[in-house]
Amino acid sequence: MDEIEFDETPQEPQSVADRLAAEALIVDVDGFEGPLDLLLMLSRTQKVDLRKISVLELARQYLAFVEKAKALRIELAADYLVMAAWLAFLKSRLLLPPDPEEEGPSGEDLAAHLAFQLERLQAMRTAAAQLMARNRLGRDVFARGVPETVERVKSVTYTATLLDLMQGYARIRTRDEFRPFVMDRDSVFTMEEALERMRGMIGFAGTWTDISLYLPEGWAADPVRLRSATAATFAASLQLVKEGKAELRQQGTFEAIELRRITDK
Amino acid sequence: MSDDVQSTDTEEKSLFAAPPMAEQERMVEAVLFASAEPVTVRDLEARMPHGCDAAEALVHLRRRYEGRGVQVIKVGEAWAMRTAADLAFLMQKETVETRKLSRAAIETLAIIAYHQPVTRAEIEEIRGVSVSRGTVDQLLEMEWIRFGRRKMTPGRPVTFVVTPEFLDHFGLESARDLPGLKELRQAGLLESRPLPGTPQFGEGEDEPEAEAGQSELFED
Amino acid sequence: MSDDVQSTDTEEKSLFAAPPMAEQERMVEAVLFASAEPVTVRDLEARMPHGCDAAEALVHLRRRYEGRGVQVIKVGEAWAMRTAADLAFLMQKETVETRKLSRAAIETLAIIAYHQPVTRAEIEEIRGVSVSRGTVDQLLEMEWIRFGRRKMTPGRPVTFVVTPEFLDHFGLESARDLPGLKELRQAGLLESRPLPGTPQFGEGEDEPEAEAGQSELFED
Repeated sequence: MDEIEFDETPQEPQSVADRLAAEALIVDVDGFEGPLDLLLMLSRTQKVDLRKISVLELARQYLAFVEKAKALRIELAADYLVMAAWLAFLKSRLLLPPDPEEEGPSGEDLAAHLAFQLERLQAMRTAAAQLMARNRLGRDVFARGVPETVERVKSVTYTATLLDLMQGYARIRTRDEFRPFVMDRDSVFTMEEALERMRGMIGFAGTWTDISLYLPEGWAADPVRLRSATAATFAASLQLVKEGKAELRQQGTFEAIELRRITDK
Repeated sequence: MSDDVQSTDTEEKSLFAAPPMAEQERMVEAVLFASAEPVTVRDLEARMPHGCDAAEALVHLRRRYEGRGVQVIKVGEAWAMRTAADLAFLMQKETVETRKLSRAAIETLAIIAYHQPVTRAEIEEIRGVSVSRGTVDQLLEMEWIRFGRRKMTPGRPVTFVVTPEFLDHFGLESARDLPGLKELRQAGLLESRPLPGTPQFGEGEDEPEAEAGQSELFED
Repeated sequence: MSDDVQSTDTEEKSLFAAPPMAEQERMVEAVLFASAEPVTVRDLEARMPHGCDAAEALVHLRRRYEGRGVQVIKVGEAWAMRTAADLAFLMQKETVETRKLSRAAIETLAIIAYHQPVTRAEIEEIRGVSVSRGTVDQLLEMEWIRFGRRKMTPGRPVTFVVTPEFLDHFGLESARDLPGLKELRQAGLLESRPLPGTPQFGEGEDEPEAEAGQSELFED
């Protein structure tokens, strides 16, 4: 890094302008985004290309800034002091002849890295400014004022095959053929029917009554119908007992089954 | 474009003279495009540099967009740009979903096909269950069935018949081409059922159960 | 327009053949015009009739709008219509007052754009200060940045990349078109250089990753 100057010149008292600038900086310390930002600002006072900056000079400026801040009893954030310590170290490295025994990077390497960091930060700032200066949507360039929304139309198509149709029909027709077995309901008295009938009648019978008296009228003539009606009435009686609406008793085997309503207390 | 023609010689005049018409047309185009609402000629001119003739620019612009996918139209006293009406279909994203017709619909359809013209009551009688309004509506909407003539029975109920679209979909020339019961049986479609006359124990109750099983066998 | 030429003889073919290019151009025009957001070629073709070549139609359309008040522009993988930038002065009415971004946010955005995919630690290293949560949140919320894939370094930190909305806002076809990108790259200012004497953890692993990241900017 031959750009780095090793001369000792600026040890002389600072010019008035320099001092004023330094004070302005210190007053403005809150305006900086950390030590790197401040260093970048200081480097501008060198008025040279960032690639030719004197890091040594920059280190001096920064350390002077920190001294000044201390003298003015301005609280500096910790990272400013860390940077100051690092720059003091860098300064000594740059000023002292390299120690062949010493490990680690040379002062020039460290200075070059700092210069790189500053240049990179400056480059990003320039890029950011260029970016923000572009023609921007909603400011310089405009999108359609009345965008039309794309309507989502979901249509469902139903389909069936001839086989579906034939199978469907076959299903129904086979059901038809079974009808004699399934649909012979004329002689069937269902439990629901019996229950309905008994619910209506039970209110009138307060005492023990043979359940055969609850059989529907006219069903006793046909033995098939009698059997169905009896079964249904018996099942309905059990249901009423289950519901707690009646009680059943049978005096002996093959005796009449009698039913009595339970009256609510 | 004509912009090139003007740019050189009107450069110095531009401070005082109105921009050339081609430029005015561009301006009107941009404003109409970006505007959320139709813009009046007066509004246009208020925005454009002094001395512009928005009305004339609009005439040019309107002509330029003739037959394009976008049109310059007049809305009341104002102007706007809109997509061409014939391209409205592009503003819809259509998703078509194909679903299998429900069993109720297939059965209803089959009954209509085999028994047409057939009334709703007759369909219900054959199916053994009532036919929901939705099922019939769906078939009507699909244009697979339509109303036939009324039956000359009390109440003069409407009948249903299948449509040419139905025949077309199922590749039939007429409803008479539908395979008969005999053919269905030969095709094995009726085979899995016990033959009539071999009563099974508890059959009455078992019926719906067996039915469900059967349909499962058939449906997939 | 050429519509007339085809209408007679292609009438019967039209069910199968794609519409003529002039018609396809109209369709693309209508769709892009109607949308405030960029539309991808894929989306265009999904909405156009089967067999259309939206990419070719776009070439024609873009040419047609050259020099007009409205432009056809490419944004990432998608296309949009936008008013010409030189007519911005007409648009004050349309300007939407956007939240002012802080300097930190602007710088962070630029760093993400130029260095993507980039981790928070890398942003902090470049800026020399920590990145506040609010800054990143704001950029995420504006949909200008999003999370990229994790870096293959210890801790597998998340990275940030810029979005198509970012490209759209700044009128960039791709991240490659960022101003001064080439120069910055040549000057080595987009490399991540560790401080000398501080061997970075997993540096060996970081190397190919850094390369992949960089190349990603140029790949698409």
